[in-house]
Amino acid sequence: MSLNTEALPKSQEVTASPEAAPQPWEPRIVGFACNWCTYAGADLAGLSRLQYPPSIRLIRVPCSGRVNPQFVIRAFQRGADGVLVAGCHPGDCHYSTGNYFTRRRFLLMQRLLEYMGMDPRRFQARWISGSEGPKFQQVVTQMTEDIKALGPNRKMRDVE
Amino acid sequence: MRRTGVFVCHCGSNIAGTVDVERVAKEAAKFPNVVFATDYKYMCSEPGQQVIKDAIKEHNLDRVVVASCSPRMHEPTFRRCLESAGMNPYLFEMANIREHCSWVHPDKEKGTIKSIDLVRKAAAKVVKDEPLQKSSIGITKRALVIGGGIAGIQVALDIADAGFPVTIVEKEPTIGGRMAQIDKTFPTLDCSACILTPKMVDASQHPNIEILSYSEVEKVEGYVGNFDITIRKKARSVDMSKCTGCGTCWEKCPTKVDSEFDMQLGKRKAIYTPFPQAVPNKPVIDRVNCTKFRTGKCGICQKVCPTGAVDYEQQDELITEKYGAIVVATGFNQFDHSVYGEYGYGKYPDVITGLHFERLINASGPTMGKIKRPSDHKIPETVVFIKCVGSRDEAKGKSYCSRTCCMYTAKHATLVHEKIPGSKSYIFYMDVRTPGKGYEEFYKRTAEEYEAQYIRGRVSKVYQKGDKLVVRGEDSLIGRPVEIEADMVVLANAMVAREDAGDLARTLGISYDKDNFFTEAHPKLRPVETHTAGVFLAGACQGPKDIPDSVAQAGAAASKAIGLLSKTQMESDAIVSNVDESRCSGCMICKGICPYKAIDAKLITERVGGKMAERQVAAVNKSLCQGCGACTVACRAGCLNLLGFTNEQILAEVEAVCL
Amino acid sequence: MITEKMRAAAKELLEKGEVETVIGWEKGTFWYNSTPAFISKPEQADRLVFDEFCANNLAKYLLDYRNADGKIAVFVKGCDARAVNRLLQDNQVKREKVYLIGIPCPGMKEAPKTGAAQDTASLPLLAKCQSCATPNPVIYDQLLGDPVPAREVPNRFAGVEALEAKGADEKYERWGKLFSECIRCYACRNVCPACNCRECAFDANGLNWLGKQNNLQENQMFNITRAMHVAGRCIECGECERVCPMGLPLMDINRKIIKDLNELFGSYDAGLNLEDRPPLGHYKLDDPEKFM
Amino acid sequence: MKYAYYPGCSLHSTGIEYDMSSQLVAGKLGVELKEIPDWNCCGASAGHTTNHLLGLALPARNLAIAEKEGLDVMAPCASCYNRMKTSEVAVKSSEETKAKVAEVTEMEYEGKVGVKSALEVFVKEAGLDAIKSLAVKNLGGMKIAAYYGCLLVRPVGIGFDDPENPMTMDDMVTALGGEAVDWPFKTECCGASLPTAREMVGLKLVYDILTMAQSAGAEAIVTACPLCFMNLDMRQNDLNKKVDNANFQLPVFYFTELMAIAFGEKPAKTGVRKHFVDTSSVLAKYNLK
Repeated sequence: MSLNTEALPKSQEVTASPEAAPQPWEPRIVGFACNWCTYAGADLAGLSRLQYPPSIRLIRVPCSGRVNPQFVIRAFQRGADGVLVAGCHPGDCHYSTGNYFTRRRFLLMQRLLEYMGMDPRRFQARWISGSEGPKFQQVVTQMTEDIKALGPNRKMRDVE
Repeated sequence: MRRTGVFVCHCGSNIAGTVDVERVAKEAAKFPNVVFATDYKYMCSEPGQQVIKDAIKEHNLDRVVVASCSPRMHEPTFRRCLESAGMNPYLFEMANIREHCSWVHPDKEKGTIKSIDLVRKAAAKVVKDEPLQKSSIGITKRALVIGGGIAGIQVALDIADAGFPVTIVEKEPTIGGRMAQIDKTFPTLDCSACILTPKMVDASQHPNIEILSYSEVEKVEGYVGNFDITIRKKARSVDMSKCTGCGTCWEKCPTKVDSEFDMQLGKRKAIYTPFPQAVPNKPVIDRVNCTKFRTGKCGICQKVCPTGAVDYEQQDELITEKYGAIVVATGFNQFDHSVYGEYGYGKYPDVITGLHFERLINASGPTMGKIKRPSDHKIPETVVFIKCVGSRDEAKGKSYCSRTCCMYTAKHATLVHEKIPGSKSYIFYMDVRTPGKGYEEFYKRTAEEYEAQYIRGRVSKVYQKGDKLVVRGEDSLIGRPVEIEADMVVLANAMVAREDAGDLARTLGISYDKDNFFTEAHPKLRPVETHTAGVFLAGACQGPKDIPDSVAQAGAAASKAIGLLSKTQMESDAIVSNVDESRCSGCMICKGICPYKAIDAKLITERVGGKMAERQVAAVNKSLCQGCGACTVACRAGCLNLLGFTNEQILAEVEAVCL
Repeated sequence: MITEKMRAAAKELLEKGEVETVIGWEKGTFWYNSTPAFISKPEQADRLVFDEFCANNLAKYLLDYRNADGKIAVFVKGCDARAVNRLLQDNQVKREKVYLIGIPCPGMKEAPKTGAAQDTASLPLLAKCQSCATPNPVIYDQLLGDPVPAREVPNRFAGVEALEAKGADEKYERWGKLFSECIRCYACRNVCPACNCRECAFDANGLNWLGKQNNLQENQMFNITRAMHVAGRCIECGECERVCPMGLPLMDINRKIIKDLNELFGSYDAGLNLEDRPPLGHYKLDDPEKFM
Repeated sequence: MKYAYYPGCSLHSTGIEYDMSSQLVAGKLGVELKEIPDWNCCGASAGHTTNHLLGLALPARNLAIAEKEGLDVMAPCASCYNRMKTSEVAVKSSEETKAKVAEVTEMEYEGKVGVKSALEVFVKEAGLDAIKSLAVKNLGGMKIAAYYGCLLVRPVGIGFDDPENPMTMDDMVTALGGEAVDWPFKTECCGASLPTAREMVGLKLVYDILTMAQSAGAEAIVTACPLCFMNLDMRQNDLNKKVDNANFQLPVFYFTELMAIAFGEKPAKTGVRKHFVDTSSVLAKYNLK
């Protein structure tokens, strides 16, 4: 069955907790993180208490090679302001070769999205290893700032 | 409609300090398919797990979400908890609201909103979870060792001692490998043959070891636990069952050929064993050089053989056997220094390599252990050693360090000093690297007690002047050119992969690096495994290694193989790729992408238009699949899916976090 | 000339029973269209023609004969031959089940604006033929006529380069306008030799990859995904663009991908041979490293 | 075949024999040589050691002039060749360098034309068959040591022959009926730049080369570099005076001189009479007068 989006409470509604002041707009970044490197890197950022903007929502996949370009388009369609695909550095892939395919697919995808008129800063791919907690922090912070400057994404988006 | 239960963990104050966990639980209860939501101080604790188990019973839950720490931490814990409550453990998802939220977002309001999102994501995914099962396969309790050098022999002995049958396939007529060619071993200077030959004999007499010498692996099919391996037994022209190894044939054989074992410095016969202690000690006929095979005349060996073992008609024989594990121990070759114009392109007979030198100092070698120049058999007084020939030279050779040359060069210089009174050794080096037990001390002794003169610098030219070889180089420590008139120059050639390593890697389905050395599964944590399950590595085929390291790695590879063979059944993970055969068009793009060779084509039969038709589809071998999911993206039709991370599950997560 | 050779070849193959069906072209309703013809009897061979209007890529029809007992003969121009290679590399047809009759292609003409009889020589070449670099079949069992000389081909990426130079919003607006015109008839997919899945991901039940609404966003999803699915596999026959009833410049997307693949991973022309594998099916250790 | 001809300073002065004989050989082989108009110093010896960019720009200007005419350059002098090749490779491999060089020279050099040494043009490109067919005289087994010097086939990777054991001149000698001796000092340093500043160091290098050539049995040395030539030819007398027991009388030739003579030119026209060490006796021995 497909997700009934109508029935779900929207996060904007949830935010309206009685005592809280209305929150300013925060970018929404969907991150695809491979289990072995980037997800572990994000865990390390947590263990090291490295603060970064609460803009990113990580989706755990076994390998960055598991990320289908269509997932990225779907994220933009459904309202993401930015999408990050991140995995192990070349040569470090837990499955030895997965990220080499990621590299090819998303180098191509990045160029195609730009050709379609998407700002390239909204779609990023990064190598973040399990020991690179600070890098994870820095990538999310930077991307959030970039997207804040760009404003909410209206392109390819079907929910207002 | 699913019945999902959501359990939000406080983790003491780790989460609850910066996330309003009660509100998260309250909001989660409103999500579709969620029938129960609660929060608890420590979900992973015994009582915490009990909360889950009770709720499963009480609310008849069929899906569970725990919002707590990283799944890399406690996913196995909670899966076990579900299992003990009678649920399939895969009907479970975690929301990581600690590492990815409470610890990094100090703003409680924002952290709470993000936590709610992460729980929504997990709840959206969990309704699409399907019960998954682990699968298991049987194992053939038998190992194949490719290569019969010291590494291969050690692997075979270890596995055989553990009680499993082992076959050694060796392409040369005897086992022993490079170590058999070596004279003495560093840093103890004990005789190589004295420690190797007993092991060779042990191997040949071990009831669990079968030695197939003069044989090569032709084809490998199957997968871990169940390899079908075709071995080519090359025609020896000698019937092994009749031959007693008496030696009459090679005594009488009139044809002399340069001996490969002696690095072309000595002679062997056309029917020969490479060296006297060969195992098996039964000869082969070198058909390329044998007069009988070349001209049809001769046949002396057949006439003199007392048992009638010589068989000119013998053909190669192909046998196919089943094995559960494979250990590759094919060793190394010496770098071919003929690319070095500065050392004379390999045209000066008295510029020799380390292995040549080993044969020259070996008491059973071509000179009976006397160091003599190949050109005129004079005993050299001045010997120059040049290290890093092909190693650490990206322009002409290999980028890596060969690891053994510093030590064997020190050994050679020591032996020159011992064997030739009044002699002098000079050693040109870039660095001296001695990381091994007793190695630095040995090097020091060579330089100090054995008076080898170490010159830090590269050699720019070696040329013949009269009957001397002039070695010109730079002493970079004093910054001046040096010229030495030497009688002999010994090059410490790099250790390189066997020239056919790439072919063997393709046969086995394992990977190899830019230098053709086989690649281990992980450089630190899985150094003897390959990416192909059930195939292990030992010795210098994986990278330059000395004898102690090769033997250590052999032991490690053997223990991995023993670990595999001692199981009756092998369990494989449930997170594997799955093919929807009804939709698969059999294009097989997925096959090339799988790093584990887990995908293969198979034919299925189906009824089309009233008749039966065959059709090719992709089939995933669940015991080989490691669940990376790279294939699923390559599949345009979306008929390959990764169980546990299906397209539908990930899309549901995307939708849930984008709301 | 070629027409006569075609008929003779088809007749011989059918008479000898070497093939059970021949796929070629025949005259359609008007003088300016030639449509695919499927003949299975020698006497039908005289229906076959080869003229300036045989634009249809016939290779894809081979998929309809996957389960045929005998061999199928098909006439192939340069682009059809590359399409056959596409199908062979994708394991969709077996080489021994097809008989390929190559025809060097002088380039196909556009249909006239009005139906009035006119000199075909004055008609312009089809867009897909103007940039064609392989007019001669690259795979065949038998070749009719002499190979035609390679045409002077203008920079086929000129259009792509012009678009790349535009600003982000301008690009988005342009594509947005075009994609909102898309009626999602899937003609581009159906005609495409690289779209040879048994069941398209967009048709499958339960995959939920594409909404059924015909709106800009779903049309974007469809068009981008279609382009990514043929990435590195597109043989540039231009059929998608030719058959699009809304006249969308689909080759501008396909060529963009080809251009990028060439720049990123080395020059590759799909369908020229069976050995070189599509660039997204493998990798090199030293691929460009833009990610950090 | 047509080349822009870059004589450089040597071929118009100390290396005039090389110029004379090159013109003769070019004529015989049908190679048209058009001297680069308004050519400037190649920057060898001093230019490139003072400033890297200057070292690239000086030869680039000459290449730019040749490029305007669409001609590749032939530079017989090994030093000129080496500098021009370095500039050519630098410009071809970096847009940045190209732009900098263009700024300095105020001329566009795109890297469309390149430089070749005379050895490359007359032997490699013309081919040994053409050389054999043009030869009317035979070197008659004269034992010759081919000496290439340090610059001609270096740096590694961009030269036209093996940097450690070049064979182009040896092949030429063999084709003309001479015997190219196998010797190890083909690419040794001749010390051309040293005798003025540190005489004994420079002389030792020349001494070593001459001794090695003699011990390999050579009756003459053949070279393709005006500096090597001058050094080997002119210093013999000096050595004989300053070194005990030295008595060198080893004729040195430009390879073009031997080619021209074999092609039937009068030795005097090729320039061999201008050498310091007498060449007539060895030529007479092999009937090449």
